[in-house]
Amino acid sequence: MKLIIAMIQPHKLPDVKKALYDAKVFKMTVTNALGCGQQKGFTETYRGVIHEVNLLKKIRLEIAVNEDFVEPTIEAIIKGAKTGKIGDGKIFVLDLAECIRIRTGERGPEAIG
Amino acid sequence: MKLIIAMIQPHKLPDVKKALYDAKVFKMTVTNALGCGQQKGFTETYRGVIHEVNLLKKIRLEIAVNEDFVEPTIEAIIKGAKTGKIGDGKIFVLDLAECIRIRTGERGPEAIG
Amino acid sequence: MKLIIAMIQPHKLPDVKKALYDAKVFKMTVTNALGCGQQKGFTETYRGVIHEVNLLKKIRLEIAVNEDFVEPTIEAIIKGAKTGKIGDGKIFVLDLAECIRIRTGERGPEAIG
Amino acid sequence: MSMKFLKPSHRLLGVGVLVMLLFLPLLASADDSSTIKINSVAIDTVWTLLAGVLVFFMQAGFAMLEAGFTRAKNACNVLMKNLMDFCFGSIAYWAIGFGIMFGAGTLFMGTSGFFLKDAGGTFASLDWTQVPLEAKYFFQMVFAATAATIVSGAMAERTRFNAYILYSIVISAFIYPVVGHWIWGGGWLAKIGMWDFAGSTVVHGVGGWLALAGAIMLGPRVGKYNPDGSSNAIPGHSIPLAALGVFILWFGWFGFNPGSTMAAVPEIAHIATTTVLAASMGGIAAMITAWKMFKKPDISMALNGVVAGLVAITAPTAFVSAGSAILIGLVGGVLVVLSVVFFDKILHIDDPVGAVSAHAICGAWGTISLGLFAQDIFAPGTTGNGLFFGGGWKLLGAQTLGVISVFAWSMTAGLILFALIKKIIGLRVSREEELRGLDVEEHGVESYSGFQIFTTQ
Amino acid sequence: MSMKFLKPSHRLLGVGVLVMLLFLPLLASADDSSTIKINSVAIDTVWTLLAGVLVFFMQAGFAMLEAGFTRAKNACNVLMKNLMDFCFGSIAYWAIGFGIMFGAGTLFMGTSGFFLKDAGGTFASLDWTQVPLEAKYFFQMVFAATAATIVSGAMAERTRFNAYILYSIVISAFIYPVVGHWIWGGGWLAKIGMWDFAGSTVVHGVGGWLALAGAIMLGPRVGKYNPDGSSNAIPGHSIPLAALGVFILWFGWFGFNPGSTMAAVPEIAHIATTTVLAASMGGIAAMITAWKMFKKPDISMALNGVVAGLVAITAPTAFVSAGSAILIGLVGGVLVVLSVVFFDKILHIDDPVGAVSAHAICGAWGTISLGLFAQDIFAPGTTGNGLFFGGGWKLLGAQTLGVISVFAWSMTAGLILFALIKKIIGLRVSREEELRGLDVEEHGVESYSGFQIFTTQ
Amino acid sequence: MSMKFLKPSHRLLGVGVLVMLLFLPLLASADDSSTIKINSVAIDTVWTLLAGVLVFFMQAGFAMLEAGFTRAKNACNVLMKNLMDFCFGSIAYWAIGFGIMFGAGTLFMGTSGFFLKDAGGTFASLDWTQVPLEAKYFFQMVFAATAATIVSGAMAERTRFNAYILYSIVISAFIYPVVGHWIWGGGWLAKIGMWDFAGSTVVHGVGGWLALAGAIMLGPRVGKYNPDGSSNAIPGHSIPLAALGVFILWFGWFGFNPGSTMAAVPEIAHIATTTVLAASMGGIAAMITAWKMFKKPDISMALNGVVAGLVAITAPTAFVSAGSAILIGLVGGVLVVLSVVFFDKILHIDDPVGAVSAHAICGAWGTISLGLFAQDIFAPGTTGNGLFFGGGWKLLGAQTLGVISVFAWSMTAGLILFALIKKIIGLRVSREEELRGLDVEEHGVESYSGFQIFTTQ
Ligand SMILES: Nc1ncnc2c1ncn2[C@@H]1O[C@H](COP(=O)(O)OP(=O)(O)O)[C@@H](O)[C@H]1O
Ligand SMILES: Nc1ncnc2c1ncn2[C@@H]1O[C@H](COP(=O)(O)OP(=O)(O)O)[C@@H](O)[C@H]1O
Ligand SMILES: Nc1ncnc2c1ncn2[C@@H]1O[C@H](COP(=O)(O)OP(=O)(O)O)[C@@H](O)[C@H]1O
Repeated sequence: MKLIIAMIQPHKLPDVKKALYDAKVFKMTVTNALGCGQQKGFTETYRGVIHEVNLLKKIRLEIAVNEDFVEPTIEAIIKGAKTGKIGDGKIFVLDLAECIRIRTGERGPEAIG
Repeated sequence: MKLIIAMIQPHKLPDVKKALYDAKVFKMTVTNALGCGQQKGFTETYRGVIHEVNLLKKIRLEIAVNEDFVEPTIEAIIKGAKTGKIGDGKIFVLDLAECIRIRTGERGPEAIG
Repeated sequence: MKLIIAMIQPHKLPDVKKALYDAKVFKMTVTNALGCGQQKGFTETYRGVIHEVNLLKKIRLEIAVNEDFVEPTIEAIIKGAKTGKIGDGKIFVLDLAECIRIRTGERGPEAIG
Repeated sequence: MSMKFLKPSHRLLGVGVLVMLLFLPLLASADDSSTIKINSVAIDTVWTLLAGVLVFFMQAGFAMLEAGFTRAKNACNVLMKNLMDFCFGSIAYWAIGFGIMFGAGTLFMGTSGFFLKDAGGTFASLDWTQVPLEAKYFFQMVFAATAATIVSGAMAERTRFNAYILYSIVISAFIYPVVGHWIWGGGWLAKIGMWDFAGSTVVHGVGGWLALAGAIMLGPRVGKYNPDGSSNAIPGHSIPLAALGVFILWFGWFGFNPGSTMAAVPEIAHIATTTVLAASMGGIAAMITAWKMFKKPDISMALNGVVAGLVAITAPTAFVSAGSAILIGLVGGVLVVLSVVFFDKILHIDDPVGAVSAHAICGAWGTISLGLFAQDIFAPGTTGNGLFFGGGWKLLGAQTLGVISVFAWSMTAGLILFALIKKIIGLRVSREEELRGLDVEEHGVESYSGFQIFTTQ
Repeated sequence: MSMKFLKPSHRLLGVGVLVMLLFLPLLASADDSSTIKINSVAIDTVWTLLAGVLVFFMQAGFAMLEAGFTRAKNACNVLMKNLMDFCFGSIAYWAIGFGIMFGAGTLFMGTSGFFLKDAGGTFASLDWTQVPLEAKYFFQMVFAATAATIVSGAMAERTRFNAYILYSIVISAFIYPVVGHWIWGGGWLAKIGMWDFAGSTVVHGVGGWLALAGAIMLGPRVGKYNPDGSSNAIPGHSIPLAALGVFILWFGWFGFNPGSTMAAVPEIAHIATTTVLAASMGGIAAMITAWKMFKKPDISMALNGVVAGLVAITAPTAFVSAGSAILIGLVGGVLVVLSVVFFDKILHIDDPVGAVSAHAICGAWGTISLGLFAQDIFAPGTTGNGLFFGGGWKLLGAQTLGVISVFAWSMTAGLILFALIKKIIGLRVSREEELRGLDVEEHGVESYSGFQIFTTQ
Repeated sequence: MSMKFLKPSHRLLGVGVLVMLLFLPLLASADDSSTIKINSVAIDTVWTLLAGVLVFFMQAGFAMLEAGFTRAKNACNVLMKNLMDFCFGSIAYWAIGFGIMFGAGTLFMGTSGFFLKDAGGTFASLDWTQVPLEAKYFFQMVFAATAATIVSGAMAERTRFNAYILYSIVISAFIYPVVGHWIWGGGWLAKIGMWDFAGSTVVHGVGGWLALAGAIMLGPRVGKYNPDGSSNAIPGHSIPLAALGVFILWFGWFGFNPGSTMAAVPEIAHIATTTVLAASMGGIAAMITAWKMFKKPDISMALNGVVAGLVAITAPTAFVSAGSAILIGLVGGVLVVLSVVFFDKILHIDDPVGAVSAHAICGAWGTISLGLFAQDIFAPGTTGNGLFFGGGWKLLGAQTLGVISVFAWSMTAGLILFALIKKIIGLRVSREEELRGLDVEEHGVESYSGFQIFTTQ
């Protein structure tokens, strides 16, 4: 089992969700984040001061999947999030030692989906 | 050492916290998240349009523990969060390679608690 | 590759960011969190009731780095966040199995920076 | 627009006569006298209506104050209650309440004048002002709505919406007007010489005691009290909204107190002055009390203190000196802090916004203070002097009797009403609904869509 | 301050004379008559200005309502539009609009009186009120600004800022004043006996139909409609702001309707009464309709219902009984809910705040209701009786013709104007800008800096 | 209520006489004359009080504007300061300030009339208006509070709460009233022919210069300036609150300017007109200037521009034409943007809300513009013509001298006062407290409990 963490552009979430659904990945957890990357950030001018916003708003996805879903999930995220421009985001993959469904107490691969 | 990540219903946090305290787990980090799972989501009607909210509000707990605390922690979370209904949540367990207490620079199992 | 997660005091973020920059760590993801630790929390009095706030506002940093950056990153965080007082925070290090840059599809160590 | 109304003066005189009249004053004097009278009525009507409009705006003040002092997950609900109690109240008071309050009837209540039907002399109790009947209705209606809306704050975050609607109608149509009749409609309390200029007791007392009855019947919010009896703070979600609410209330109060003359008399300047001084001192006193007691100058207490000062000065505003007003406000400000702590920590009655303390307790204080501080010179031939100015115990006695009777009536009526509602449709939402929040459960909306809010308390 | 203005009465009489006059009334009568007249003008001026100030404040109401009902990422943009349409509008209406509306000219439009230049008799169409010309301008200008600002809500979240500025100027300077001239400036609709007391059609109709034209030309927001034709909810980001907005609008409406007398006549009490009753019933009716249709009492519909009731009663407010007002508000409240659903689900016209339903549809209803419910007794010699009170079809016909003509004019003018703007500078932001939000893209700011907001919709 | 006050007219005449008088005008004329006078006073009193109430509401406007333009972690603190400076100020001005400002005394300050004690002729400087003394107090008190509250914005996010309370009392009780005496209380500036109709200098100048003194003494917020001298933006946390604040201020300004007649004269219509036009043009000019300079139409600058236009027109509002008002507003709007940039980037004085630019700089411009644009026809026998209308340099000289003297006085008094406070109780919170936010540190509360807010700046 793997835990996939992806940072994407906020306005790409609808597309990523759609791509994941098409890949039969229905479960995920979404958090708000601020990201520092290669992307320069837009500049706000507030009261005449140029305001270089270098912590940009990002969406952080967390998706636990079984091994055979790892690549489809990564591809789906790329499909939904990629524009080819700086700021598209990153995907991190971690080993997941255990997964438990609270409702039933099931453990392991069955608990994921 | 393990890093336990749990997604629970927001209104179960008080109960989970209590169960963790009873299990002598006092430290944790809590974040806001939106979750997609089996739970259908409540429907809002806003201005006559049924609004299927499929990203539901969740609480995300992160708890770093030593090996002998893993099972008690999982059990405490289940105890506090379980209602038997869809939406109760998930627990993920990751291996934790290192842990450092910033204040003292301590590392490893001593730094966790 | 490692994924470094650090919980720090919100008002230390500027200092930590600076220390990380000095250590040539430019990329990171920042989230808001609430933390329970040894720190007691300030007390608010709201309408005459002492209000022990035991979930304190924290900043959660996530930094994916290659092996040779692990120690410099940890040191930079400590440098920026440490005051010696309870509440300074924690650093967790996880193994990172894979990293993908969405824009280019690059994988592994090259994708991190 | 489009030549809709000629001034009555034009109508009476005709334009030709008007021109003549500028040159032939002696001949035109009969018309002059009419016009003078018309002018006088016009000023009074403009004053009464604009004051009423200011009082209307207090609805927004209460809505913001109560929303700000409760949690984000219940904000829509409390706003909706504030909106709807006015909507139902204004119609109920038009149909029934105004007749009960000012219509001819018994010493206990009016029994005529429903739907503003004036069969000649029906509203003799309001003959002292020359404004049109509908101006009287308008001004009195916004007062009734104020009394009704006070209750929502104390019952916030756990009351069922349909139950709330029901009781707010009964309050505007019946419970409040009965008290109004006793004191302002020529009823028995007026007869024994009780005075309440703008409603410390009539409006705030009734609203506040009903709020107490409601809070008792409901019980505290989930998580408010610990098993060991200690009390938890449940902070409001937006102090800026609450502060805006108090500024709006204060603004509206300059209609509430001075407008209660329902006539553009010079005394309105004195009333505005005592009003502002008492409110200011109330805010200061509450802040300092809180600072002493809790080590920090608590803004929510300072805001309550301003309201406390305003409520307290409402009864005596026209009858006391500026100096007395400051004292009255000071006591109100101290009282509200002590009272909030008392109800919360000692009695364990959960009143999220402090409505009982600000309105009932300080309303009682204000009504009684009139018996202490009144001075004949400010409105000769009305209250006479209070205890501190040599008037003896008589006035104070009447005031106290008034406070007690209104307390008894409101509590009794309130407890019966809430008990009935509890029996028939249920008063309180379920624990689950309460934890999730009334916005989603009762109205299917979120107050702050898209915002990240911890809704764990 | 600093002895700036003596009262005209002092000027005329001199202080010495004034004192004398208290003792020698007969001799002083000529002066008395002048002073009476001065007093009368003073009351009317104070009333008209203060009512205008209340109407001005409705700008804040619209700004809060529209900001609250849209997403956080577009809040600054909609606020900025509300602010700027007033800024440009007040100047454009001063320079051009007022002349077109009330200046002497043809039955179609005024052609004189620009920059408030009065060449004597230029503004004869406003001679029925005795207040100074600039008081007339002030009161009419805030009305023009209301018509202009209604449009911003329907076009929110996707319109380019410079395009918005441009069309708001044209509306205030030309499109609105032409209709105003027809009905209030002695134009052809006034001549055929159409009545619109405070502007259900003149203000809300024009604003509402232009909003419809704009929403059609723009098309729906990204993500509003699914490929299968079903519609998504895009919830507003702050219901408390929206609720505050409606309370402010309601507050301001007590200047809008009663103030339209532009004279302190006793009828203002009746107007205030019908206004409040219709608004309350509108809120109740909309809430109950929504409750029946969607199973929950939707606050956004209740808020729209209050506005609907207010818009509907605006035309007939002075001419109908309190009971009729309640009925008119009731129909308005039901109508607004059905209309919102109809435009959204059937016609797929995306109107984020429901401006078309509340202003155009309920404005039309209100104007027509005058032809049904008007009663001669309330303003003798004006409307006469409507259909339901034995007045026959004549008035109803004139009202209906008025509604249709204004619809035709506003839609035509609006569609042409928006088409031109689309061609020349572009009407809508890009999809990318829309997704990121207009605050960052058009203004380079965030509305809620530091807050965590999901901006994914 | 309950027959509290009979109209003076009734009192004088008695109801029987009143009826008679309709038939026997000639005999009743003596009474008529009294009633005419009573009506006249009544209109003036209603106008003055309601205008004062509008000005009072500006407190809410300042509170919202300042809260919106600062960070969430300091919102309660700035609200609390706005609330408390009014509470203390209204009492201090009653006890001391009003006497210093309008009491008989020297050319420098009044030395009598404390606690509103009128020993006959004490307040001769205000005899030009016939409203009751307490109406004068009420109207002047809300002005004093405005001057005091301006300061809080410039000193926001870093000033100790108790220090703030202290200096706000001194401002209301002494620093402001002295200037008021010079210009409105018959002091030396009035004597040399300086005019300031509603307080561009008296109120906004004093407030603005004190704000400057405070900002200088405090130094910039942590993180405002980089080591290389460049400046960081510290965006406000809620632009909707700030926008609401400006709408409220604008609304209140229609009491501020027209109300300064303290009499219901027809000129109030002209004053309202110049006020609205200057404000609108100020907003437009600031937006366009910002658009040119920073590429985007910045909403915070547009909001400041409206305030700038209002501040600028405050002095000349009654003395200039509508066209001149537009020019005055335009210059104000440009000036405020340049001034904000100048103070921030060149002088490195950190003024979070732009108070110095909007109030001091535009106040100075407005006062001087009166010397340029005044025209005798608008208020014959007062200012005479300004430079541009053939009046020569005299008026301009007096105006300029006024601006300079008030600058010198306010800066000197301010710097001394703040230095003293710094010495005795400390002016600024610690770096740590500033980073954590004043809400938690000074008041022990959060403004937005439950909301996720990044508090890292
Ligand atoms: N090494 C990293 N550690 C943590 N988060 C990262 C890292 N690299 C990128 N991110 C996250 O991904 C987001 C997108 O980064 P981006 O600038 O698109 O990266 P790249 O330029 O490598 O494509 C960043 O804003 C940040 O939130
Ligand atoms: N595979 C997963 N990956 C990431 N998060 C998940 C996953 N499964 C569940 N979650 C999180 O847990 C929450 C609870 O899911 P729930 O619907 O209760 O799951 P289940 O039906 O399996 O009990 C979800 O809202 C989501 O936040
Ligand atoms: N074992 C843990 N698991 C998860 N989060 C932790 C843990 N220990 C500490 N934290 C996080 O780190 C923050 C700082 O904790 P702190 O009280 O400074 O720890 P310590 O006392 O060990 O230095 C906490 O508020 C919490 O967010």
